[in-house]
Amino acid sequence: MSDLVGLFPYWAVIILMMTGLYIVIAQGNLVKKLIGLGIFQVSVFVLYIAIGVVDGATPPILSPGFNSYSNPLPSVLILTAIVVGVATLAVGLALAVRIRESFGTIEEEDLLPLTVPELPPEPEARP
Amino acid sequence: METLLMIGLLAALGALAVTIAFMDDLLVVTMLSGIFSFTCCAIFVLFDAPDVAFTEACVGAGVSTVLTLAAIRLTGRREKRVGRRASAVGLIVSTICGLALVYGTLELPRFGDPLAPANQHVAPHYLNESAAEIGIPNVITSVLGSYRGYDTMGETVVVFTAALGVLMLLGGSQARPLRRGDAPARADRDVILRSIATLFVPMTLFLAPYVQFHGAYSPGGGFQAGAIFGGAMILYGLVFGIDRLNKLVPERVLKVIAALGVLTYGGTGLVTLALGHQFLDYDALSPRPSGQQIGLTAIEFGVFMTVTCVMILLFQRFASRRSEP
Amino acid sequence: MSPHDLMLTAILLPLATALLIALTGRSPNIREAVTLAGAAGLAVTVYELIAGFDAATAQPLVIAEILPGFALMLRAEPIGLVFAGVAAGLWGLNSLYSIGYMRAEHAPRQTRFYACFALALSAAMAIAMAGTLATLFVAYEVLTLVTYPLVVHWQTEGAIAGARRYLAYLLATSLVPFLGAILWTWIAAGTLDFTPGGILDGKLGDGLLTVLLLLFAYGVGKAALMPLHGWLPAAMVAPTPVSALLHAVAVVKAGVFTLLKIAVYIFGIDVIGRGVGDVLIVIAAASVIAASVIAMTKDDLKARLAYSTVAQLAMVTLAVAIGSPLAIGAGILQLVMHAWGKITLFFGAGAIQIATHKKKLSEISGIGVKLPLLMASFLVGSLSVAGLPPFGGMWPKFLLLEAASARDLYLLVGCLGLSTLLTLGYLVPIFVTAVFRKPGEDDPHALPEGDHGHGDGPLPLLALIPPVVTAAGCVVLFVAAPAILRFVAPAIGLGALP
Amino acid sequence: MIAQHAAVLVVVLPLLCAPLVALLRDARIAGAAVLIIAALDAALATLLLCQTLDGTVISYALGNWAPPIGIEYRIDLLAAAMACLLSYAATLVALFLPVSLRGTIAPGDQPRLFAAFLLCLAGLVGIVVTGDIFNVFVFLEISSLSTYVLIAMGAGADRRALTAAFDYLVLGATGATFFVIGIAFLYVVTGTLNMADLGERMATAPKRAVIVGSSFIFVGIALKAAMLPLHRWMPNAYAYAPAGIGTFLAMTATKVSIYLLIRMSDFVFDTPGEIGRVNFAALLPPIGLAMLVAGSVIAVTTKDLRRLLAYSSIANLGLMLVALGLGGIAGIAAALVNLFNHAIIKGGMFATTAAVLHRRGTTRMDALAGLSRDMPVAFGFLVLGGLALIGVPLTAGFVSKLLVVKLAFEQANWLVVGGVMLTSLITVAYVWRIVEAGMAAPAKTAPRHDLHPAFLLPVGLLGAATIGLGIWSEPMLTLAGRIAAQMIGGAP
Amino acid sequence: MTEALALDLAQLPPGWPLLLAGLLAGLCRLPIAARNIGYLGMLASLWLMFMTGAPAVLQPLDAALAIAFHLVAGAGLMFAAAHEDRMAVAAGLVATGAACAALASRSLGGLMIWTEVIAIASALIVMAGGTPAAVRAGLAYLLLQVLAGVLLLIGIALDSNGTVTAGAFVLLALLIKAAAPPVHGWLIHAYAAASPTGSLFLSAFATKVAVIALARLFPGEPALIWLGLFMAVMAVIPTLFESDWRRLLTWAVVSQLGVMIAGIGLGTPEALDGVRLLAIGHVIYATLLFLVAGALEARGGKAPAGLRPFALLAALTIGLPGLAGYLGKAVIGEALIHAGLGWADIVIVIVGAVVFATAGLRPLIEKFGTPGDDRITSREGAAALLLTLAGLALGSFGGALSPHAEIAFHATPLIVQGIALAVAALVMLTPLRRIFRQRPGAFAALAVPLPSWVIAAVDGFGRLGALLDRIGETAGGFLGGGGRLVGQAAVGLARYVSVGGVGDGVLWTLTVLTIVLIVSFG
Repeated sequence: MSDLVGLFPYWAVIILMMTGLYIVIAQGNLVKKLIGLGIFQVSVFVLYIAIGVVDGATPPILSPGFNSYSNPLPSVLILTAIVVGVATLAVGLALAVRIRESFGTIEEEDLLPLTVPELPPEPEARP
Repeated sequence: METLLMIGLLAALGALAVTIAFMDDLLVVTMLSGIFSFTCCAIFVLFDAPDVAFTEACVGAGVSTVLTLAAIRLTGRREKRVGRRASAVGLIVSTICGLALVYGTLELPRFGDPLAPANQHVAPHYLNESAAEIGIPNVITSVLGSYRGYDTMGETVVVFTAALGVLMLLGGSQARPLRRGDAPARADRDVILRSIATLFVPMTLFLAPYVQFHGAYSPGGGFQAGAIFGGAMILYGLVFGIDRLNKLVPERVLKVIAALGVLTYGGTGLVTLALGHQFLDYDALSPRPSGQQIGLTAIEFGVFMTVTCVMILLFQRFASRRSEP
Repeated sequence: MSPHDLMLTAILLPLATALLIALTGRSPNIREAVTLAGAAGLAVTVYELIAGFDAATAQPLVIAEILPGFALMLRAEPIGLVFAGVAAGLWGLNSLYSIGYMRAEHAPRQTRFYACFALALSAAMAIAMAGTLATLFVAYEVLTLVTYPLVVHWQTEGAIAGARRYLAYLLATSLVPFLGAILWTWIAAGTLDFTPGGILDGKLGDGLLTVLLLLFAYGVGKAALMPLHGWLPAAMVAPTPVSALLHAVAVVKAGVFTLLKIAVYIFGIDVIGRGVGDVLIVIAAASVIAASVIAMTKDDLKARLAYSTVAQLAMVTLAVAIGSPLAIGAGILQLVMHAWGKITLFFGAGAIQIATHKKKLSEISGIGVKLPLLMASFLVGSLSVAGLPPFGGMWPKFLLLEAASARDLYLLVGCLGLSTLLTLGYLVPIFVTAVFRKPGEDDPHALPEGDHGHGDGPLPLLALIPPVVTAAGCVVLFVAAPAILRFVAPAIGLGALP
Repeated sequence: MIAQHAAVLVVVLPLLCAPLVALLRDARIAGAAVLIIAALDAALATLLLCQTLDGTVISYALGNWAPPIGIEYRIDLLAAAMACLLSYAATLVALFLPVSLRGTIAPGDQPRLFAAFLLCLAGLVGIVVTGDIFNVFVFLEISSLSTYVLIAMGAGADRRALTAAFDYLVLGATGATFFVIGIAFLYVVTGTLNMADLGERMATAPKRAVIVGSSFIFVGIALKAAMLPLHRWMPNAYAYAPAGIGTFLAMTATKVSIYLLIRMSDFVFDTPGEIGRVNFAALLPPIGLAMLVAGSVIAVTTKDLRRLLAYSSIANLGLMLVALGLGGIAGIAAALVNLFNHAIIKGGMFATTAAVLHRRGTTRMDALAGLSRDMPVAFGFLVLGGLALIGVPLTAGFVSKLLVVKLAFEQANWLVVGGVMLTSLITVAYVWRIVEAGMAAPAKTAPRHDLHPAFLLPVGLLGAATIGLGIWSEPMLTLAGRIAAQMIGGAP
Repeated sequence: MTEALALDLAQLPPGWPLLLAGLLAGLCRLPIAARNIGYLGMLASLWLMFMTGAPAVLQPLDAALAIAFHLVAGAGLMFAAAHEDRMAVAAGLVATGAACAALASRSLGGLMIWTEVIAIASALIVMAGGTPAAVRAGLAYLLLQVLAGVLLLIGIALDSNGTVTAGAFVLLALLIKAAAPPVHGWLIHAYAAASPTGSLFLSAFATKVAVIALARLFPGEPALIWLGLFMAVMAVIPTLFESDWRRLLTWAVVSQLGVMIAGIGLGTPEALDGVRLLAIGHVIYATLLFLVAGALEARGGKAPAGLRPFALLAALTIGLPGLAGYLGKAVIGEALIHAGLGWADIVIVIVGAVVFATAGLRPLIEKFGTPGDDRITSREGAAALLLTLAGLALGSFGGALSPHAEIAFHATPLIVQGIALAVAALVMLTPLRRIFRQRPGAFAALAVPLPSWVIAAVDGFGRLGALLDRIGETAGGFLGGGGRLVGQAAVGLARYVSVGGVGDGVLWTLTVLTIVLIVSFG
């Protein structure tokens, strides 16, 4: 029983990870893939934070009354990771918009025939 | 009680993820991902990581949902029904991988076990020494700003790169700006929104500097403050129209301030170099504890400037782009 | 000049000539003068090298160390000098002939032609002077690449296809079997330097040595051993002076020269003689007969000469495989004699093409009357290649017979006899058809006597002198052969002449 | 002062100059600025190389916090050499980047593109120089993000650049996240993020977590290094990026991942030739040979010169992995020689292709007709590069191929020997496609002006290096030998 | 042996001026100039050989034979008609020079070299005949001679390694060159196809050098006697039925060679001297006969006026004592009798008589019956006169050349000869001759091997070559096809791994991760 509770967060993280990746693999829409990617990254954040938790400890803000604090390092790393995640999402969405405008679709099946390497290069339609 | 709450929240997360996988209306999916982020904030609070929860709320939930919405406006709401809905192979492979990972985690130290190596090696130094070395109660901010200050600089640059990227992709010669009157502020209909906004925006604008400068003592810091300030501006843009926002904070200014933010951060480092110390060693500014605090405030301010401007810039680029028929 | 300077000049002079040719591309006459001057200079340098050569003082000259143990090192030794002498000697003549030929054919891109020629010679010199198998391989590759532009000169569809096949064969054989064999030797023997008496004795079992020898034999694509000879007929798309260069002066000779050096300085002659070379003897002998026999069926003159070259080269491989000092001596002589004999034939074929624009054997009946001197030299060339006494070609065949009988290989003796007859069978008919048959006698689409199409261009003098000189050379070589043998004897451990 | 802080300046200089360049309005000044910054960076890198040449390891504590606590820059000979490679590549590309962008990118966007270019450089150098494993992730993100954007800027010439960028973004993000997960698993069982510290504590860590962590890290790096099944992004990225950027990526992008493989196996996991249970000797030669064959085979059938060169890069990458797989000091040395030589050769060819693109507007194979007549110098350098790819003696390619094959021979690994040699035949096939395309008679007589002068210096330098290193390969061999000895000699 | 082969330029072989003259004659356009160079060369050669007082390189008999060669060359030069003989004259001179050198050669190697030169020169003479038959005959001649040369070369190579079979090879080679029965056909066709002047040159040295070589190397081989006799008898039969004078003469030459070989077979010094004498005599009268036949043929078969006496004289020299032909046969006959083979001598005498009748008398009657309209040219007359004088000189002074010439002439051979000559003359002069019906090309079948066979044998290999070529192509095609197949499969596989959307990319990544995990755990 303690195993289940002790490791439940990790398993939950793994489930989230696999769902996130599944969305990226299975769904055709590019924006949907980005969201799947977002989920996959958030699951990593939960994993890191789960590692840093200490039973019965307060957040690592030094205050007189307390002496056992949770591990600050994972939080710092995740602060960076969250912003990186958003940055990637922003650039991804911008690309999706541009793809929509030049190819007229953001569905993977429709895009494949248009991006076959054998086609001659076709510059983007000027606005 | 706490474990029950944890299991409940994690289960909620799982459920949300699965529903997102099978919904096809992108608008609904975006909302669900917003909710998904908020549940994460709850979990982070539960896991004694308030700073992270704070950032996840502002940046994770706030900004990315807004950006996704702005993008969907341009790329269309409906996901095509037909097509490889469920990739059988993907399902099988991910389940197998999941099982393998579960098998892999069996030997991990148990959740919350104080004796786990992670908590034994470097973390105690931060908890015990930071008071003497840096002298601010919020250990996360001290680790973020000073011990691993270089990472944070790198991360600010990442934010700046994102802005740069979006500017190049949607700005400059690809701008396709909205002509006058494309998105009129519909003064008649959303009077409720406008009144709340007039109340709400100034409040948040005040909250931002508090979070920024109080970061040393309570959860908060440059990222969170920047996100809040940016959020407020975005709210203003949403409610009172993009043109008003563009006029209030023109793109040229934003670009300069964003660049300045990164330069302030880097500049502090170069200053410490000039004073003969290692890069980003704030003790160069003044003797031990106070030098660190000065350094921290400086870099936090740099981060604040960059994050704010980048958030607003991103929203502006997406919002003020004319959508194709 | 010390031997080292001579060696360096021998390699750098053609390079300089190539550069100068490229520079003076604008005015053809100066360019031609440069080529001839270069050729003359090279001939003198090589002559000095040969004259001044003394085995004791020949020290190696290391230029660069590509990999530890894989160095660019030059060292003069008799077999190399003989090959250098042949190449240098014939370059002048070949250039003279090219001038006549290319101008008669109004060929485009002549500057590139002459420059590549000079580069090819520089590579040939480097091969001749190589002190280690490494340098030899490097120069061998450079030669392949430098001769590619020559083969693809006309840049028509057929030329590009032929050149592609040429390059495919040569690069494939050198990159896989040859490099593999070199590496195997390098690892087995620890060094790649050419040391008299060989470096592989005792390092590998005889079985493995046989496999290594076969790897070398087929690795050196330029020796055109059957069934990997396809590139030689394919290279016939090139202009005739290039075919002359390929088949007589540089490329094929480099191939068989490499085999000779490998046999003498890597394996050691007696190691091969101990039975390691027997498989190769069978292959080489079969190759001689097969190539000669196929040559008979070829109607196109140059294709026939190409297959003749395959046969004659297989004879040198045979000499290597027999593995006795006498046989190696025969191989070296064959290298020299075949160079002079075959170049005469190619000059002849080229001249026929210039004068009568005819390429096929069936078309050239009766043209001898107008080109008596050319056909005379063609006859001399043919008989020398066939190996009839008054001409140099006889020596290698005789020594080979002697070596074969010394090792009681009577079947081989029969083969060699048969090959002489077969060579006559496919070379003399050319002379006979040209001189003794009436025009249009058995040429199905021959034109009546009166108009010969647009008439035959007069054979430019420049295209006539070289064949005659090389034909005379064949006769002179008949007398000079023992001298060459004596010059080479110490290096190959040939005691008293037979 | 500079010498002492060179370690951090080499990253910080381009990092902080990027925002400044982004703010510039005039494209020409921005181009010049990038060149100066890249050159300075190269100087700093060379300085680092000189300092570490005799084997000393520079340890630079950021923020003056001792290693396991703060972030530490550890620069040994490998890191310095890689930094040099990256900065030299950037300088050479910066030489002709402004000219090659003139046609396709609007002048207004160019300063920002240069800024992204600098960030990419800073990111890559950051990865190479750092001694902290999470720092590697941060700088990996910086370089990847800027690379996605740079590739997308190729949309001006060919709209498929956008989908190429998007594919690379999704795959890159997945790869980076795998890397982070790997770090998490390692952190859980060791508690530290400093590489040297990790190396020491790894042995005592519980086996299974290390395995999971190592697998994640290996797959993350493999994706970035475009190993065979995960190489989809590379050909499109190289082919559709603007020509100058393609050149820079070809010379650096996947090389950094190979660096990471070496760094992880020898330093972090402190088990040379193995990351956790991922044994190089068993895994890399087969993958390498598969890449060698697949890359060469598709290269023979591609229609566009840049895609051909991209697939050829995959093949050469395979060769590097094979060398790495052979293991030992000689193996790593051979891999490094391959790495540097290939960067030079492929850089030269991509630069020449950029020049051809600049003049003719397209690099399709059938549009190359008449190249030998109209642009003889460019055609000459292309052929030189091709010969180096085949491994013809007197070129750098020969040295690198010979090292690998000789090592395989000594280890009697016949599969590798046969594989490498036979694929060099396929290489001959696709190189000669270029030559024959160039020699075909042109449909219409294109204007006869050769390389734009801006391309002459980089193409010339790289061509000279291709031949120079082919003949006097001694400096390269000693450098690689020393690095390998230092790596295998074990972490300090 | 290599020294032997090596021609050191210090002391040139005896016939070198002729060689030089031949080469020069070939080059210059005008026939007259060619002839003058020829004369000059001939005289220079004679001068150098005998007059310079240098130690005699040749024994007396060989020297005489050399002189005979020079005389024939001279006759040939005089007889050579207009332009088309230029090739024949040049080649003839070269051949003569080579023959003299061959005689002087001390070693087997030297002999082999010069016989090859003769072979090449003679082949050119034959081909100069101009008709397709001449070309074929010439080519066949060359191939057979080269075959002989090769066998000789092999013999020398084996000999230097002391193997027993060496002698056999050398003997076989020389027999081919001496037109021994199984392979005598080349002589028939060559002489017949050559131009008149050509046949003149050919008759002199083509076979004689081989006979002399046989004499030096294989005296006393019993088999040769039988071979010689068979050859003599077999060759005479066709002469009875042959109408074409020149073909008839070639059969006569073969039979006389038979006699010589028989003499060699005997091997006693006396026999060998007889062989040499017969060789010299045969050179002279055969050339005279060919000259007469040639002159006749040149005028389309109608004999010119002045030719008749020479024709008669030529016929007489075949058998009449005191003339060139008789002396040699007599000495051989003596040697045979001394060796107890009296009957062989009789056979030789009878053969001589038959030859006298068919080669001498019959043509005289048939061809010289109706005198032609024009006279023989002065140069033809001079040539014929030169040869007849030579014949007379040999006949009378021949004895001085060899000690065996005069001693003990047995009566019986003389009587037998008288009877035989009478019978032969009787048959030929009277209508009886119609018994032997004459037709051109009689017994052609006997002249084996035909040129077409020889050429066909060599071209047969051509068919083998065509077969090999086809095999090469099919194998190449097959390999090429296989290669393409493998190439397509590889491209297909590689493309499958490389093409596809982002989803597939991530899928591959996940699969690799799973595999690595499972493998690591395993």
